Amino acid sequence: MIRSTTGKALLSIWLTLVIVAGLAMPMVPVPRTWYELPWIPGLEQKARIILFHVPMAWVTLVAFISAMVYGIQFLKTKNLDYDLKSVNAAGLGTVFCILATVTGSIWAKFNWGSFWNWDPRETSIFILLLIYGAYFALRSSIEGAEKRAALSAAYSIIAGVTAPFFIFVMPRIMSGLHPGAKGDEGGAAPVAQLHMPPNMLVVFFASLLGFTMLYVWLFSVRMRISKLEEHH
Amino acid sequence: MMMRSAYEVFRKDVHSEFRTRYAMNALIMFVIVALSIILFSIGDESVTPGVLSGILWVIIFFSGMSGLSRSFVSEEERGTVLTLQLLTEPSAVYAGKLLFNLILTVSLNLFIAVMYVLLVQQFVVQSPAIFWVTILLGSAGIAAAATILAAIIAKANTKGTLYPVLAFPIMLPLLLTVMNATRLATEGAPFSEAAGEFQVLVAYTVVVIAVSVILFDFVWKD
Amino acid sequence: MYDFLASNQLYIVMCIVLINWFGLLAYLFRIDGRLRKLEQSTYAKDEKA
Amino acid sequence: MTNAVLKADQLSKDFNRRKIFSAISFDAASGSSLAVTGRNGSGKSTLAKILCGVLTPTSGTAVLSIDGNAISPERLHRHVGLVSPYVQMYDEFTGIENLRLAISIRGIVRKNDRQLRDLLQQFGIDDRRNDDVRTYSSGMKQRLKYAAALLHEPELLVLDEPTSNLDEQGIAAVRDVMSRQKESGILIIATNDRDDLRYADRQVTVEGEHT
Repeated sequence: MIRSTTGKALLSIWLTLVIVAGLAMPMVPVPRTWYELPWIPGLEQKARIILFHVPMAWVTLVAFISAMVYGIQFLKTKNLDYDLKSVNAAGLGTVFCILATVTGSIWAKFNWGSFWNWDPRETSIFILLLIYGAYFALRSSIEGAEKRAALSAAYSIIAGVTAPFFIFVMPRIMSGLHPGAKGDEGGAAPVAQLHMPPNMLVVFFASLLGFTMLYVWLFSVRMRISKLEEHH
Repeated sequence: MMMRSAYEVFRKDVHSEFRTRYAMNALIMFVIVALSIILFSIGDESVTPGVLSGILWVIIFFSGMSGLSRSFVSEEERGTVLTLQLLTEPSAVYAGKLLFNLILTVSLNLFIAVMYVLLVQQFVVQSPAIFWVTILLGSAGIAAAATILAAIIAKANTKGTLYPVLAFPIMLPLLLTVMNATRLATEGAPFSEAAGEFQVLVAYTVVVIAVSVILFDFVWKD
Repeated sequence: MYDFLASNQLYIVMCIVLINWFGLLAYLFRIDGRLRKLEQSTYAKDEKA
Repeated sequence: MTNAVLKADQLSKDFNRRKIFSAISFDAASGSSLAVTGRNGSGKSTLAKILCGVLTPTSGTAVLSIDGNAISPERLHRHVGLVSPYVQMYDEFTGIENLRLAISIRGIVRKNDRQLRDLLQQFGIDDRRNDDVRTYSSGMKQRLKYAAALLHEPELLVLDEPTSNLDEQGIAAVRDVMSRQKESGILIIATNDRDDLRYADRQVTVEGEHT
């Protein structure tokens, strides 16, 4: 679908609309029409960040999981094409992970006063960044495409099964700052728990979908380049 | 049959360790050096129990990182991987190496913990039960994660530096949990308060071992 | 700068959109570079043939 | 004598996306021997490892069956012996300790010290049995590898470069092993040595593909 020119054009328009809507929909104390967003004290205009920051984190996670799934498929089939998919997913995931980290820390600066607070979600994105870093460090130190593919797939699987433990571990260690975390009942919580007004929710999901499709597009471009490189 | 073979692999590693003392001597020196640096830097200053619990696990993590890859790396370096492959099935090798690392980690960490409690006077364990259970369960988790990562790292070129890099994100949930449990122990919390931590540690160890058993075949065989 | 952004918060949102945009642009440049290398080596091969 | 059959079907192996060899098929039964020949780097050693089940082929299968039952990959090590430059003994243990180790880890046959010493005697290294392997010469290590490979009287014996590093006396011992193995089981020799080739009934040539 994303391969056709129409699909790409549609995606471009879609994402443009998301950006325009996300920036331009006015915020008023009591929304009356479909295009007005509520003004949440304490968050104010910053509430819009969710429309552009969360999709980055989401795509990071999608890329991480698909890199792992491709890794599993490689181990099952020994087909190096899956390894190629796995690296490319991980490479793209790293880009989105960096974007999520940077955008998140800017929000943190203006909402909580410092760029980095070690709250649960900041910590998890940092760990994903570490995992991606370790994954590529491992790959660059193994000779032999087949061995490299098998070992990096194994590593991504181990990372994939241990990372969810943060969900249980984090809340015990620290009280979070992130919207929706404990100790943050008022303020931003309604937005983070997706208790958004319906029109904002539509833009939010449109943004998630748009950036996911953008990921799919970039992934296919990268795959085509890698395939060509392989023939040289 | 498999268990018997695994035990024999373990016994071979123990004998080999006693012959060569590759890991043991270096590890004990590492612990002593690390502890003295910390004692020097603490001096007369007062440090919170939370920080001291963290430091304890930093020593444990890095001492593990300097010794636990040995059992696989030495097979790879000496070229005895093929020999071992011809002698027994992968699961027996994994189980034997896991047992070896488990015993090495538990004894090393007990040593570190005892030294730490004795030497760092500000570190007062008020709930010994929580503390020692944490050390044991934490060691098991570290050994589980370290074993499969050692099998991976043994095939890579830059073994020494890469090992902690790979291990850190994998072990972080474990480390955060044990640090928290250790802090509870210094605060004198009742045993039941650390039950959640212990559940996480047991679950982590079980999950890592289960995944390792499945993955080991792919890692071990070329 | 900080005070300006703190009082005009819509600009923070714009900053974040721009960061995403520049990040993706940088990525585009990188894969473009890889593609260029490929093209060059392909044409070099064609000339030899 | 057990009735073992080794069947290799369309074996191929890639390394680093390059084919080492492809489409190798043959079969061999107990009481026969087969030589694998080919230039240096053509993949003889790789094929030897695949036949022993310590390396997985990229495609194709190699199955050893005994009395009609196919042996599963995780049990293959009980029926296979390999002597290869890539097999190493444990340096920090003595010759006889290495053999004891192999027996206890494999765990299918028991042998007392008398039997182990006989085996070492057969390869002329009994007098050095209590010395660490690290003090052995390369020829002695090669002899020890033979002793280790024959411990469990394997149905399939694969010899990769069988006479490398050996003196005349050693070669004679190896010839003896070869003649006995091709009577009792399957013998595979990966070599280009003309004298070794005389012990093989048939030949398979591995053609390394160069791209």
